[in-house]
Amino acid sequence: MPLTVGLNHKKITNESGAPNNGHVRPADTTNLKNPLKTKIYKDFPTKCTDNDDLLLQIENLKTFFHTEDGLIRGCDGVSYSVKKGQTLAVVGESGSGKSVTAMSILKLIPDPPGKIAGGRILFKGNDLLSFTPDEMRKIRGNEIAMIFQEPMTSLNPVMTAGEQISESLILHRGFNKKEAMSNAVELLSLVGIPAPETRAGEYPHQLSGGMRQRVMIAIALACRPDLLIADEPTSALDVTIQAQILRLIKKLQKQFGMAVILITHDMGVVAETADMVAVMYCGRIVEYGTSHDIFFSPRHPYLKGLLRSVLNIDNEEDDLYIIEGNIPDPLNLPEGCPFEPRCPEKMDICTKQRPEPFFFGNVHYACCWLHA
Amino acid sequence: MLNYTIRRLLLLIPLLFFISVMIFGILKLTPGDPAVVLLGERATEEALELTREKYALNSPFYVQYVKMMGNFFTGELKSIYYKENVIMVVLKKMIPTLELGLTALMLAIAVSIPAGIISSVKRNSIFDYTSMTTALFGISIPVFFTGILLIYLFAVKLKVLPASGYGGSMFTIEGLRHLVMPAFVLSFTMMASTTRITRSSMLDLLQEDYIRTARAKGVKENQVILKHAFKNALMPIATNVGNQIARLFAGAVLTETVFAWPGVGRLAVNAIFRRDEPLVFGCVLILSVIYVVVNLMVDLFYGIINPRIRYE
Amino acid sequence: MNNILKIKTFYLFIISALLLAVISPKAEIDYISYGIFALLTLIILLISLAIYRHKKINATTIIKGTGELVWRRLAKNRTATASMIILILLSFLAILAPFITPHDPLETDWGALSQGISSSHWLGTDDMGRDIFARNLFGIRVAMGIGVTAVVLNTLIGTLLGLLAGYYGGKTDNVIMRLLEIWNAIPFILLAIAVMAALGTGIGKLILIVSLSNLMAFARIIRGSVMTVREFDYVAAAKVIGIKDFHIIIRHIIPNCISPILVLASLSIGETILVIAGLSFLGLGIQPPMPSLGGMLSNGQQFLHENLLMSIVPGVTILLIVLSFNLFGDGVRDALDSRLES
Amino acid sequence: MKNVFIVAGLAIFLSMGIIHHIPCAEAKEKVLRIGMAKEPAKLNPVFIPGIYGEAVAGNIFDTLVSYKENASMPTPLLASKWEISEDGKEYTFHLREDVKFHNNEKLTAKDVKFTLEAIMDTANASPSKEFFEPVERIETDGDFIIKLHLKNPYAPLMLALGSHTAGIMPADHVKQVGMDAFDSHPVGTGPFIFVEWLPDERIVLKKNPGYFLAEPAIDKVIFRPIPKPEVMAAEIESGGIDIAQNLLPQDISRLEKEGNLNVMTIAGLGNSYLGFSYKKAPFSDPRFRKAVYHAVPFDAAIKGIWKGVGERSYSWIPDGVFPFDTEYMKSRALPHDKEKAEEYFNELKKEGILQDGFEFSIYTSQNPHRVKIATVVATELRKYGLKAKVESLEWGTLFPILKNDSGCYIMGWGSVPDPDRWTYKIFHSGSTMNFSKYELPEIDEALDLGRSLVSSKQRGEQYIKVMRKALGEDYIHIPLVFKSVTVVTGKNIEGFTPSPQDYFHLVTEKRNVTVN
Repeated sequence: MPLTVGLNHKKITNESGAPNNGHVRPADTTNLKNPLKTKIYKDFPTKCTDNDDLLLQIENLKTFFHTEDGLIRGCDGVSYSVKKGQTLAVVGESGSGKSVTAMSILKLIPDPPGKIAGGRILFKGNDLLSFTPDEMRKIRGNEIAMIFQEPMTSLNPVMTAGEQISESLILHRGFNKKEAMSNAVELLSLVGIPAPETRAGEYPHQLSGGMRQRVMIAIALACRPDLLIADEPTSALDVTIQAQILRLIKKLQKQFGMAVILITHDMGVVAETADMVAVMYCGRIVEYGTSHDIFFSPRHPYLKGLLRSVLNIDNEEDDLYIIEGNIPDPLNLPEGCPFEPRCPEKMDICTKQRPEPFFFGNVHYACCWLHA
Repeated sequence: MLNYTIRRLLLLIPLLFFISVMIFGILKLTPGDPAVVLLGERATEEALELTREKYALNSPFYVQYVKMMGNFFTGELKSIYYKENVIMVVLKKMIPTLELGLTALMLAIAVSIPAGIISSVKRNSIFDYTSMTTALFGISIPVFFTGILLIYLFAVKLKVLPASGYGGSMFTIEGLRHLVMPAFVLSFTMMASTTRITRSSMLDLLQEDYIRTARAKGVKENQVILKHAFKNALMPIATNVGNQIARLFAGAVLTETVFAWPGVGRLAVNAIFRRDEPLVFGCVLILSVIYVVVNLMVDLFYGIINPRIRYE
Repeated sequence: MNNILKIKTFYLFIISALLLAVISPKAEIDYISYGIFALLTLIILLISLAIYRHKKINATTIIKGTGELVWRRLAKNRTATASMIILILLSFLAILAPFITPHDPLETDWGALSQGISSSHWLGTDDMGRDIFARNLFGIRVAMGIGVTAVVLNTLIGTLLGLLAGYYGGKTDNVIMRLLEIWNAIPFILLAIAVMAALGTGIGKLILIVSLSNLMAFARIIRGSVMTVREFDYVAAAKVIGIKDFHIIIRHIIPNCISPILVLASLSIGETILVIAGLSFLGLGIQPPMPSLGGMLSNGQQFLHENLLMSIVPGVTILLIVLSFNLFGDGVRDALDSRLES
Repeated sequence: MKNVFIVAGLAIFLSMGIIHHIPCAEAKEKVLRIGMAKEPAKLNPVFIPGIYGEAVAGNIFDTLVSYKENASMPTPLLASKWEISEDGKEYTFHLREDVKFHNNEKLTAKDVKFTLEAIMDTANASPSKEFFEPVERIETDGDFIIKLHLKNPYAPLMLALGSHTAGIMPADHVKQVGMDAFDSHPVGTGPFIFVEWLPDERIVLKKNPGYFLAEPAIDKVIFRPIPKPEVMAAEIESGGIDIAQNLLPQDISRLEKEGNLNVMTIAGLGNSYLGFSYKKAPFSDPRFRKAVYHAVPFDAAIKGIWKGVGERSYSWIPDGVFPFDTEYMKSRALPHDKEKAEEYFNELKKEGILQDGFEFSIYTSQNPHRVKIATVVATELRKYGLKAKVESLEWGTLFPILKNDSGCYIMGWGSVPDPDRWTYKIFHSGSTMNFSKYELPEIDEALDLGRSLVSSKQRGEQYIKVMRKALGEDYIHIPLVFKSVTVVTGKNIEGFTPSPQDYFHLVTEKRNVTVN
């Protein structure tokens, strides 16, 4: 776990969260009734209310991989939504399915072996899953953009930075080469790259890691997308550059009123940027809520474990807390709660049945029998 | 880029010196007497002596070498058999060689690169399996066996194509009819290995991250494959084509023998058998120069397509 | 005792032992081949015992040695195993040739010229009444024997040059690579012909010249991997504690370059056999009366009308040998090159 | 980026097309295309070393006398008549006066004198110099009479003057242009005029309308060298050529059966033989040579290899050519007898002349038939513990090996129907072509007599003596086969018949080959 940057000095706004009508809960409720605390919505509202500021809504998304050794459930019934200009952080260890979900949104899952088996992805009210490849292409890079983790390999080594940026402009905005190039130079200066004219003519191998990530961002923002999916944008960079990139994303988000889905395994990054947070484990969301809920009233043992294992300067404990064991084999997930084998507070029910979400307030929920 | 080329061309001179010394050494080892070739069965002893004098065949080793190199560059090195300046003889044979070689090269590239790309994109499809098995056969079957089979099929049985020989420039129907089979046979091996290389390098590249970035940008699929993946695949393909050209020379000799094609390869082979030392010397030297120059062109082609390699 | 039967090579041993017994009465036909085959059977036995002992010792540990991992991946690849079986079959045929065919490959029978397939001559006879099947078997023996020896020599020389160039770098590297460049610049087949014409033909010279054919390919790849390995810390560490270069190369450098060497060697066997066949097609290499596949093919070209078998049989045999070596080579490359999964 | 690569490729293509001349369109003219087994090395008669040069030169040059129609009787050509003195030392020729060279110079006696002296001049190193050895002096008497004075009578002189290597050259033109340049652009008086020579591709001749015998019926003749016999067969079948020579026996029998081409065969003068060294052990021991004779089934093997194209030969002198002695020589041939061979070999091994596992090579040229017979000999001898290897070499390598006593070799000669031509140089100890180093005084003496005597009956006795001693007793050679000459022509060729020396006679006093 990278050392976080001063967890507590960022003021967490105690947003009570916007009215969450129309908020959608996972559908496959189990039969066991939940007597005590929270209401369970049995089924989905048939017609999703077209709340104007609700940009993206994922409902019970299932993406499976048919490999030789068997079926891997990369993303097993995930639901979350993002409003305009809002930042949703998706957190979890590697292999928890956070990237798979993101890639499914843009339907970039390699067809053999992966397949989107179920659920819906509503973007501005229409379901992307029903889109034809051509329609999808109009969305990609134009309305939803994505940046990746490895700046070293994410840029085409034989094309100059300027060319790679102007490519999507030419594609979506119909610019001619010259217009696109001048626009690209503008974008490069927008993302804070010094001497953009020369940089535009240079090849990726001539740029530093941080600069390449900025070029990636310039490419993504070329067509002013409404949603930016950032798949661990800073993990491969060293800490100082990391902060600059996050601040850049924040600034551009404000400037263009863009929603951001930030995928990371670094709680420090989440603390700094996220409005809403979804914690994923083995292809499912185990806890979802505002960043304030997550950091100040974590409910799920896994989240608690994550928070405790984050190094904290003013935390006196000398030895580092680690979550025992490792992620179960995706080929044969345990019957009950996937976290059960590593859960310090596990009960016997956890081994038999999969927990379903229990709500604390109307936004914050956690899937754990502790709160049944 | 320019001074790199000049430096590489300058390197050619020591290279040529070494090659010529090596060839000359081998030739001198050869038993047999070129003078005899000239005079034939009824040559008398002093007649042979006279001819040896004329071609300085029995003066010391290095004198002959210097004389030969001198004559070669001033163009007076005459082939004993063809009684003509060596460079001219080779140039006359150059046209059929180029026609055969370039057609085979173009045919191979035109077929193998698309085949490689399609079979890498449609992996494990029927197209992929058929092209890969044919490619495997292509690199396993001896050039001359395919030649003999084709001659039997098209010339002997169906009598559609001429069995062998050179029918004049390829821009005449007769010339083309003669060129079809040898060009196909020669290009078949090269086609096979280039397809395999294209497919495997494309497979590697399609896993790369920037392909995913391109798709995320909404680039059309065939653009992703051609513009992004294939442009990067050009380098391993160029390497393969580079050393295929070396095999083109060797393969050409065999193909030329099967189809009695009057190319430079066969000229060199006959020259060696005929003990025509000046011609052997000229042929091998010119072929080596061509080979080195072609390799230089492939390296320069690298420079163009691969920005990472900046020739200082 | 029972799990020894699980090892495949043990079955191979049983088969070859059986063959050995079956042909022992006819042993006096050709003592040398019989002797070689007996030796081969012994080697197979030793290998299977070694595997058996190896399996017994680390039956418990789950961690598999890289060798075993590679072997397992190779065994999983169906085409590679098929090619291995064909190769084993061909080499058995080659070694036991004198015992399989009733005919001597050189024996001319003027009564039976260019006959088709018959009970006495399984693949017919050629233009001098010699049994094509017998000549083909001896042709395989020559082709594979020379092919493999030439490749082994080629690998050794190429690797040595690559090691020296890669490890010492600087001047030696420059000198070796420049010389190789010159050697590579001369079109190989002309060089082979010139040398053959100069020194005269014969198997020894054929092996010599073919084993010097693509040194450049070997040297360049080995040099590359040696250079990368040389940069690793543990090599620097070894140097620091004063281990002599020679040991470093043997213990550290070579084991890490084994896979590129193996891949290139197995891939180049096919090509070498084609080159040998090409040379004998041009009339160099193996001289009559010794049978050679290339020679049979070039002779067959004169009898396309009369007796197609004379061309088809040697051609298909060369194709089969080279195809199996190439398949085997691909299998080895895929097994060793873990990144490129099937 | 990719299109730059394609454009460059196309540019090379097109440029090649332009610089390569587009061949002149063949108007509806009569063209005869002849396939030749080997390309002539030289066309200048003084330099011609082999039969292929002679075959082409025969149509460009004329000789004093002609053997074209009758291989053993000279008929008038450039010389309308000639007289030979009683002592056989003086020959006078009367030239025709209406003959012009292709460059319109008139043919006169000085051209004949110049040509013959050029052949005899050591500076030109002419291969046929030895056939004019006995000529002492040549004098011309006016423009159209030429006299040859000989040191001693020499019967085969007429043959030498009739051979195409004595084609008459235009003296002034040659002096002006030089011998070598003349070789690449010959000018003669013959029925066809030289046009061009593309090495390894073709030699083109066009008709000489003013030819004194008759205007040739064909407009153009193209000689195409096709070294591989199976390719020659495919070319004649597919109509690529009109006349084909030296085909493989199996192709000849097939074409004969198919019947859509004319297949003509006549007895040949070319003899192949297996020679042994007379000096080098163990070949020098007659028992070794007899053992080899017994060991190999020559009759069956020759029939199997040459099939219908040649019959077994028992002496150097072909059947039907004087002196007729074939019956006796046939009786001296040794039958295939394994025991006898074993017996001889064991004797030699006992006496230590021959070691067991003795390794040696049988040297031969690259003629496929000779390689096969050598393989048969090598295979058979392996049964007696001798390790023989066949070395088939290009002529340039083979000749020096044969010259310094190769031990065991296969060679062959074909030439004019006079016994002297290929007995003197094979058996005479002085001759460079005596590869067996056969040296017997009485043989040399008989051969010299054969040359100097005039009456063919007396000459015949000498040659019979030589043959019986060398082949019948010493078995220095094992004669193998007289290869018959087979020529295949298209049905549209009229008036062409093959010549025993593989020449192509197109226009003579009796014939004028046409293509319809």
